[in-house]
Amino acid sequence: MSIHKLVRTAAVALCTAFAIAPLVSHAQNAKPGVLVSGDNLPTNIDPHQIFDVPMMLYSLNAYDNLYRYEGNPPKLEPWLAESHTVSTDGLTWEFKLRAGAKFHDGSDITAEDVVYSFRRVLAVGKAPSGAFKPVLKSENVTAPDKSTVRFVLDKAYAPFLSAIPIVAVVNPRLIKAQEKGDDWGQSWLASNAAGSGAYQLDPATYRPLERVDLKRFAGHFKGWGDNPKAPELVQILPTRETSTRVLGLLQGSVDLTDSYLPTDQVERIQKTAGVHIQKDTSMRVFTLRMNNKKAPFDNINARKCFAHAFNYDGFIKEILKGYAERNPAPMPNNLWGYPADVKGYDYDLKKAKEFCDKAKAEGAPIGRPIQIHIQSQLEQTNQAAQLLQSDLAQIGINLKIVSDTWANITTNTAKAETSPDLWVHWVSTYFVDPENWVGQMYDSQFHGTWKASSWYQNAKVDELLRKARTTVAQAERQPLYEEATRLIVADSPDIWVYNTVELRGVTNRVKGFRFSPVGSGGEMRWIQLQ
Amino acid sequence: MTTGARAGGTASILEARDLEVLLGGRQRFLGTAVPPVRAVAGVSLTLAAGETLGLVGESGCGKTTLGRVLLGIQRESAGEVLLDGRIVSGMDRADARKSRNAIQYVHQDAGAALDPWWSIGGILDEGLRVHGLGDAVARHERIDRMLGAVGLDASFRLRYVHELSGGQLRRVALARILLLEPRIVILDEPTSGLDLSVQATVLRLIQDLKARLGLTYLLISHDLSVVQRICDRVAIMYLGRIVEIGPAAQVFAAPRHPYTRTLLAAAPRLVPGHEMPGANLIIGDPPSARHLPPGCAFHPRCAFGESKCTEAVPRLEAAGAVHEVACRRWRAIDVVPVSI
Amino acid sequence: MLRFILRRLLLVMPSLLGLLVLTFILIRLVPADPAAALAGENATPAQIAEIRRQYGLDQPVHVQFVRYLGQIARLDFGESAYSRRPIALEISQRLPATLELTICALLFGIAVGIPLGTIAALYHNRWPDTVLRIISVGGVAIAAFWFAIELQMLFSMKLGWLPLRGRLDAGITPPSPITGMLLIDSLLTGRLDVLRNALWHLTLPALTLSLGGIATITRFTRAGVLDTLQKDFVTYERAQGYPAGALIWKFVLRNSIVAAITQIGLLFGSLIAGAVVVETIFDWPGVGFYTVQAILTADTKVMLAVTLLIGVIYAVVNILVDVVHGLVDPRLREQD
Amino acid sequence: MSEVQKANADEPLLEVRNLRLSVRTDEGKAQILDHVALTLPRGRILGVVGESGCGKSTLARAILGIVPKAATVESGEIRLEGRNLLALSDRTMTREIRGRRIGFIPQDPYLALNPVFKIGAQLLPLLTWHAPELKTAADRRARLTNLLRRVQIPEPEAVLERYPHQFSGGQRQRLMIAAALAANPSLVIADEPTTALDVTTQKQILGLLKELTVEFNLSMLFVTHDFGVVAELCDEITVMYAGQTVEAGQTAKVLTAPQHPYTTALLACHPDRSDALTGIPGLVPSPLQAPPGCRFAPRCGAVADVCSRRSPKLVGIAGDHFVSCRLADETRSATP
Amino acid sequence: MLVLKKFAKDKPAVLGAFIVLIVVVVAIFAPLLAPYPGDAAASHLLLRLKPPSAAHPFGTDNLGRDILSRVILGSRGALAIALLVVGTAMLIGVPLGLIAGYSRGWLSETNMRITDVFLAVPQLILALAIAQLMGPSLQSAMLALTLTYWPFFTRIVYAEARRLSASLFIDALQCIGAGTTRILFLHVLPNCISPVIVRATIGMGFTILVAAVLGFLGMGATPPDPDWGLAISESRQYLPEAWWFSTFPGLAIFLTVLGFNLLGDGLRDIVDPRLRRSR
Repeated sequence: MSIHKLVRTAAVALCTAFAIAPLVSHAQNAKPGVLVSGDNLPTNIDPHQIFDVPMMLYSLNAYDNLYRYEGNPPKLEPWLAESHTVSTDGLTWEFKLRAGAKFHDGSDITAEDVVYSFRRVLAVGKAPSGAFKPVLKSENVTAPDKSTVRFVLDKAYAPFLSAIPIVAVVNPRLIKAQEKGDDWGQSWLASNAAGSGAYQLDPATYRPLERVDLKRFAGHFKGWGDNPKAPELVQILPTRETSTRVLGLLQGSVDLTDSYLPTDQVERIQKTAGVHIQKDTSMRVFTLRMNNKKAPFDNINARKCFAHAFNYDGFIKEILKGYAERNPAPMPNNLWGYPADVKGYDYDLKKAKEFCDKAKAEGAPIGRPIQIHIQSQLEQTNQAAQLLQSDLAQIGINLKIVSDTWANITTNTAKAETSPDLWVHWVSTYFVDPENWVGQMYDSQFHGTWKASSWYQNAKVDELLRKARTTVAQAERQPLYEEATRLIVADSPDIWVYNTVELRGVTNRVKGFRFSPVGSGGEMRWIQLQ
Repeated sequence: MTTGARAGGTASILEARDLEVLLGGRQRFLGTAVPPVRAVAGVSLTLAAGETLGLVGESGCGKTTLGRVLLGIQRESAGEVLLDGRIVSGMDRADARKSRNAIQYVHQDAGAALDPWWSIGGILDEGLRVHGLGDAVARHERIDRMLGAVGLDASFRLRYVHELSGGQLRRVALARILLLEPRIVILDEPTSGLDLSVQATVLRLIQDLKARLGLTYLLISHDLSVVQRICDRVAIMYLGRIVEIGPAAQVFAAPRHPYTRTLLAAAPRLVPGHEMPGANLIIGDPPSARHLPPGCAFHPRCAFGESKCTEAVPRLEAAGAVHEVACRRWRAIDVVPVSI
Repeated sequence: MLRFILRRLLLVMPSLLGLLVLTFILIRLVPADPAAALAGENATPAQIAEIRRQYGLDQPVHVQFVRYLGQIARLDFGESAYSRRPIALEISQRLPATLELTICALLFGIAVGIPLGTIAALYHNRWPDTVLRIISVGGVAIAAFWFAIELQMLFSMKLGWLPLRGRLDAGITPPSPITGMLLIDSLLTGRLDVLRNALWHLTLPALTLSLGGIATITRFTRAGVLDTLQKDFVTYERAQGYPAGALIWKFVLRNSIVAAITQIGLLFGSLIAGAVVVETIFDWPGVGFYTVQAILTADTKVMLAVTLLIGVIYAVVNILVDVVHGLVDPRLREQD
Repeated sequence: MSEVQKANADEPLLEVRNLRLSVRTDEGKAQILDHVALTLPRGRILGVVGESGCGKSTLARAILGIVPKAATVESGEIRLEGRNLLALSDRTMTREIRGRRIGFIPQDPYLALNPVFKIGAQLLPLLTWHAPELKTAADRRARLTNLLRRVQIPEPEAVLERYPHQFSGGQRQRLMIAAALAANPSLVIADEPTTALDVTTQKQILGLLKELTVEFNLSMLFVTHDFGVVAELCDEITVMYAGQTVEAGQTAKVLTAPQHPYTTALLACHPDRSDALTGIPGLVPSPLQAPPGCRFAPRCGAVADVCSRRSPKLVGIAGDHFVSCRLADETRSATP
Repeated sequence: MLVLKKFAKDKPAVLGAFIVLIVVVVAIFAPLLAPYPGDAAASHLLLRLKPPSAAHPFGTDNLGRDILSRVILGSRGALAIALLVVGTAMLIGVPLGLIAGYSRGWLSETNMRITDVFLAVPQLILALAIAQLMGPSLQSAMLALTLTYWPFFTRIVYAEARRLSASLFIDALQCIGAGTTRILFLHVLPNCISPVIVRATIGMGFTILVAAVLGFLGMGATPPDPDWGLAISESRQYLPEAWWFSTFPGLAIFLTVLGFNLLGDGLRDIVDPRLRRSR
């Protein structure tokens, strides 16, 4: 049989098959008026259910708050509210609403709507309610008149005002129409919007964790006079892999990366024309948590040993290429309440060895394999763990790295026994108050939450923190936090590494980018597209 | 029940009474029901000690099934099997087989009936082990002797199935069975697939062994030449029934049943230029056992068939001293002597 | 035929139920507490307990299972614990993307694999066969995730010819979904720009995904053709003067494919599994990507739904394979 | 009849001379055919007889030009109607000889029909290729249905739409016969066409073949191992042993008075002939290590020294009876 | 022997055997062969992401470790996982298959339905789910792979045992009265061992591959194990600059799996019963 003919036929078939793949050249696709952001999205888009960095980015654009943080270091600025008053006992807070603000559906924003929003947060009872639940009852949020919202706290709570921006004001008329039973419209709002923000969601294009399209809301109360070149459409298209995200930026298909760019990618961006790095000091402390209730970390010398075994400079200089600031305490060094005199621990394996020997002498089981849990999706947690591991190996400590997920870890930190020996994470800014850091991390009343997962217990610290929480004046609170921080650092419950310098890749057509540690600069209304 | 045709006067050692076998048949889930096939329908026969009974028929006539029922590996649906006058039927497979150790069976395809992973020595030894016969030394000796008896030698012990020729495999298969000292051997197409020259030696061996070991054979075959050559009696099967049974010489010389006549006429014989009478006796293809015609199963192909043939299944009736035939018209059909 | 399909469907049910039990047991054992995750970062233990109660997570496992079965009977898979959207909706939005990817990969695999396998068989034991065998074995041996990364590195990062991720460029608005498969929708709506862009995005993922398929199909076609070539009817057809072309590409291939169809069916299942990796790497918004997210976040309902979905796809594909078998091989058709 | 044809009327239709064929195997070269010769006069049926492995089927395939890839025809001539088939390309064989001049009836009708094609789809293309005189599909259909009717297949029109498995063995063999005759060949090669059939069916098929040879003015090469069938059907016989022709002549003569010791011994093994059932001692030699000289010598009762030294030639004794044995040589030389 | 001769003629299979041999030798002597055996766990921040050079033929990774050494050291883990997983899966799957294949009725049916359930879920997804359930680690990955791989053996052995139990030689054994245990273990088992060996060989490669995928998705090996899949996962951040970081571990996976698959493929041809039976 004619083999050649067969081969020819097959070759033709092959070529046809390959021809399906169109090898056309890649066109740049920067569209006028469209801003494409590579930031991450929250798992759903109900701002009263989720409260994390991706949600901040979304809700800052789609919703408004009474007050809002602007600038760096962040300052609390009136937003939907014009002003507020607080009673001297710190229990009664009244906010005066600005006139003329409207929701996307054109209805006016009233004090009743704000009351509904706060009550909804409390009723839903999820992450955003955390700051309010201990001090605020639903019925104590009221609207004495159309433009006044009154809160009566159960007890004095100084960080109350700092926490106000957590709550997005939602449109009750839209939500109530979609309620299922007593779910407060949670299912509906999880993939829809009922806000008043500068940008309006197009629900048809929404895909959880994949895509959000936001159209400019011309009727926003702030008006657009200050920024005529604001993007008409903001698309948020998260990309899982950093290198992919950066490449998108380099190719022009993405205008902004997220703000947690690994330093290895920074050089790449800097080398490329048409894009640049936006570099901002943030308030985000990289922390290795130790489980103070589990041996050997119930022993202070063991903890100190570990604190001395981490190569802070090496990590910051070599791995982060210097794009971070050493932060030897749990508080970000650019926040009030940070004790300027605190020195922290340095990398010194000799000292580490000494402390280690001391701990051993006191009976701490230093020799047992110790597990450090990292977040599998976050490479830096892995690098830090590996670095610590290789240094500890030199002083005879066996550290095992366990790849884990956020969901797992935060479940396991509910109990001391199941909390990991060590784990790695950042403590980000949710509200700009020391309470966000030392308060929730080291007050023993928060044991069982992931933030307090070092299970640290010091009666003196508890007392200082509780006092600071109920004192209203910042001037009085500052020394309390400084003192508490000093005590905490002396006990070395955790290993604090650095305060983040956030690095975001930006195309040159993006101007006027405003960074704030809260939301990591996700507020798009300030951006001018060239 | 018929008396069962016996070879003159000799004691019967194996007897089948009204055996019936239904094969397959099941109600498939949501599917059409598959009716069972009547592979053997009311067969009675006896096997006299020391005789060779040939069981002849075309493929699918039920002759192999009948053999396996007699062996006890296939359970009968009805009827009885008697070994030495004792009823050995109606039990489950394992017991039936155990009670009929005196019967052994040689498969048609000897090569496929031997485990390819085992050496010939191992295969032969295994039968003895299963039956717990003798210690290692004794077994070894017996195997060597048996290999000699079937015309092989001790060197075959170490060889494997794939190294042996078709004729040698038949010998090994026979050796394996004979080691178990059966009295009755069922030979299923013992020479099918063998070349003429090999077939001759195997047939010779079969005859020799019978004489030497005092065996009784049930020989299943479709090859009339072979059956005529080595069988004492012959039973002709058609679609699950025995249609004619009698001494080989009589059946071959003066077949009574139209089917027997057809068969004999159709078989090619080594007579140059010989034209058999009665080629015109055959009509159509053999029907399947799934769709049995009513009455005499052969009537649609029978040149002598008439409408009455469809009314009842004819029973075996005596057509001579030890010759029986199941045809209601056998007397009417002109007996044409078939010359060979 | 209809009856045949119906019977196969019913026979599949026990397996699917077993699958449900298996996955449900497995997932119930996951230590991560969905309630804690749902409650969010600042939740107190009391809040978590409340959520647990609210979602029925405090009930005994068998009660939860029975309740879940009831829901599934109504095709209600519940809400994803995270996105709070109906899982059925989420899956229905993602399934077309996965199907588009896997079907393209499968078609590509068939288009390449069958000719290659036939050639290998025709050149049995000669160099083209040897080379094709090494290539086809190599196709199975390549880690898809690695190959994808290397492809990305070469074609997207270095050469910039092909896009790195996703189904469409940012800024291109897809036509509103009809089938959900961009290639088809764009054709139906006449959006050639979308078609081009979608094809261009599909190239790397489909190529990566088809790799194992090409190898498998090549291998089984080769085996099938070799087997068929030894059949008596091929000798007969040659002896009766069937021209070589018709003989191989019509008469032999049709028989050989009977054997390959089962493999193609199985392959479809493994392609869907492979899509998990490929979709993760290429940010392909399909079911595989969704599955990984669900696993990483311990979203149990989604995991159950996805596992069930894949089980159903498996079953359907198997039934389809039987049907196609029947169409190709008339002997099987009548066994019903 | 044209002049040329008339002139050739006495010439045998098929003549094979000195055919040598070997096959490459893993263990070396196997000489499957060694100096095979045969002659088939027009209008006659020639039986090629021998035990398994004697090369009779290979001979049939060599004539059709469909030997396996590993086989090489080393020398010889195959003349069909004056053309040397060995000199023709495969393409020419396909276009002009196989199916057109030579029809083929295979051994096992169960396996020789392609199971996945309808009878019509398998057989009608044969007429498209090999009966160009039939211009339309209707003509071809008519020819085929007529043939089917002739071979006694009921409802020939409906048969074309049925699949092979829907026929009984005898009917299938009738189909094969019809296919072999479809393009009006002059030669039909039948390779053990009745081995797989029951005796009653065999009888019918043999009868049919005999009738058709006369009716269609055919010559037939009938390969078989069954002397009984040869006795019944064939006019001439050629006996083969271990790849060599050992004896040839008119059937009656050869069967009644065989001249070669092998033929004699083999016939003596037939249960119809032999009382002693002696068999032939020894085994057929392996084609890998064929004994020198006469291949039957190691098993021959009349062996002499010369047998293992010299290959005997096929010589004619008494008219058209040919034998390849030293004894025949001696007889001839003894009677000058 | 004919079989060996056949094998020697099969060039791809010989190539496969050669690769497997090399991988096994490398795995056994890994600490001796690796230029920097300490780089299994150590990190050298000053040597981060250096391209291939004389000192580091495969370059260095994100923590300055020698990739060649880690590729060599990684062979141990890969082989160990594969051996353990395939071995255990065989121990579970083969007896189940034998029982299901030879017995009839509910025992066989239940057995095969359970097997079908396991087979109906893609291995990778089930393994991911199990790995998540157990907490991501090498141990859970191995357990997950074993739990998902045994049905393959059950299926094969089942099919073979079914085929064999219908075969003449088993029938012949029943005819001479051999017991079920004898038939099952002395006749059925040896006769279905060839496809099992083939499957096990290919399974070795397949397991290495799936283990790498699990490592890549963060559900398998944990840092600082010199795991190939993990290395590729870690490398993604540094692409395309540090191309060597992903390329060499990937090649190691590819070659190893290729070796096992070629070997298995070659064995498949050899143990093909049609070939074995032909004389």
